Amino acid sequence: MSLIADTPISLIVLCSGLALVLIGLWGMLTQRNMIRMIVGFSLTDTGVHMVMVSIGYVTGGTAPIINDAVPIAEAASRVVDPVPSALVLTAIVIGLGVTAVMLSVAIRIYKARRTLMIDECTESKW
Amino acid sequence: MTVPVITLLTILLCSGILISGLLAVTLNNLLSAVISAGLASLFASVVYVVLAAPDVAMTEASIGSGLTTMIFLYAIRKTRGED
Amino acid sequence: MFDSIGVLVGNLFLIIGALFLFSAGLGVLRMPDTYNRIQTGTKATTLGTIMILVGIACLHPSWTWKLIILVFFVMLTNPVSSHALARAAHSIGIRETEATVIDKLDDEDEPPREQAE
Amino acid sequence: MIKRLFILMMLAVMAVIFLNLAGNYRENTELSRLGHYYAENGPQELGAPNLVTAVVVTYRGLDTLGEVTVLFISAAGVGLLLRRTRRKQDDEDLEQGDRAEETAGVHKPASEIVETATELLLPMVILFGIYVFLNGHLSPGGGFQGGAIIASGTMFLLLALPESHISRLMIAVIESLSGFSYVVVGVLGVLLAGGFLDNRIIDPGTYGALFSAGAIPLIYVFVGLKVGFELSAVLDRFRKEDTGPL
Repeated sequence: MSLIADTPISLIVLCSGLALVLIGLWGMLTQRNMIRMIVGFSLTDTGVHMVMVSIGYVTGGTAPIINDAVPIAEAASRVVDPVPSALVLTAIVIGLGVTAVMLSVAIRIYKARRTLMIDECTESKW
Repeated sequence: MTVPVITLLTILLCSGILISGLLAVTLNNLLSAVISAGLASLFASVVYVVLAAPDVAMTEASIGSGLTTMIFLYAIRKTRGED
Repeated sequence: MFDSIGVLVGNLFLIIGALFLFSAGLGVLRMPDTYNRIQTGTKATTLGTIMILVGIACLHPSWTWKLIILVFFVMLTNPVSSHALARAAHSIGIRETEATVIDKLDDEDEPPREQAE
Repeated sequence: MIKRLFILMMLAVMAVIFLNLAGNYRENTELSRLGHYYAENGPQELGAPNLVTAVVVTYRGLDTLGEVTVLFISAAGVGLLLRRTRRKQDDEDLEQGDRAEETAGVHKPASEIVETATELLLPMVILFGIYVFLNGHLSPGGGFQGGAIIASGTMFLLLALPESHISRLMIAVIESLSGFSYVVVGVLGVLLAGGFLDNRIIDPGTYGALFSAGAIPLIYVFVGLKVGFELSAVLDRFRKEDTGPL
């Protein structure tokens, strides 16, 4: 019980983020359906974002917004790190763009080959 | 020794993320798998609020679980839901 | 004095709202078919969410206006989304339980049958 | 089978590495030096209470410009990939398939309740998106979130009223104009203030007011419009069965 109580919350999020990365990789590598592989990619994406956000957490920190609740003088000692937040913010939007491009490639292949199974698209192998 | 509420909440949310992630790679129905992936994203956005990153939480909630699921659904419709 | 009453009332509302949400979860597990599940998951959660928002308004009086807007949105979106869900479920042909007495949407879809009768 | 074994072994190796990483992890008790600098000097230098906004728009503004460019390229790529197939034979096959699908599937129009709710809610969703990117320097939110909310509004429109038409010309014009203005503001920063994308080209105003923090709200309006319309264009491309030529 005391083990759970002493575990910092960012460690829990870090571990489950890493586990989600593994789950997503497993999905990407074992599935043969292209859309399922892209689902695995999007899970890996979410896992990486969780890891990055958890690294930026500071014990007992508040959101990095300096207003009445957090005066300017105390800012540096009370807020969490804004840099990982800013990086993840852009990474999520990029992730959507990448997913959209991958899905449209999958649709394109389906239109040409009438299948989504990657095993049947053999001519693109070397 | 009492466990803080915030730790319990984090454990609950993280197990939700892991369970829906596992479902997303194991479910047979493609539609259910995509919805599960969106669910994992939604849980993750609540975790970001717990970790004091509200900006990221807003982005994840609207993009990760809304728009991504939506384009997956459109792609499934275009490929006639082939499994 | 007023503070403590506000805290008491707010917590009471929170507990009532949580009970409603719990009953919604129980109903989703126990109801026999899709349509009954949709209606449990909508009615009880709408009331439960509103109760919880009212409770928060009692605990933090300065947030009242934002919470009123939230209540408005919950009341507007929750029934509409459940309506759309139920219609979609009906149109892909999910059947009701045996105990169902009347299906107005089905009658609406097939006017010729009514005329024939 | 052997393939699966290899995958399992690879994942096991990764899991060991990850376990090592997680075992040595200690939660931060204070900010890193970079974060400390931003938290200490950000509010005075830029006048923006939201530090994430300050980092995204000004301190790391060049990254954001590149990110918006990547998003633009991906939207263009989606448009290129999902355009009409040129080969006649394929096309006819596809169209016949579509038509069969449409007649076979039950395609009911949206009910009156959904239509009315769309008319009521859609303006509010758009308004909320605009609110989010105008208040990006004061409260959580900003251009990307506001743009995503506007795109969610578009998604709502496409779901509730599938027959509605979105003008591609309007999307192209607004997107190009906002991208252009973003770069112009950045170049003005070089001419009038300290460097590219410096926000002090406009008077910072009072700390914490709506119109403060120099050019940050201006940049976020452009970013929000650009992201919102780009994502709407991506959704629109994905919706259409057979999109016309570019």
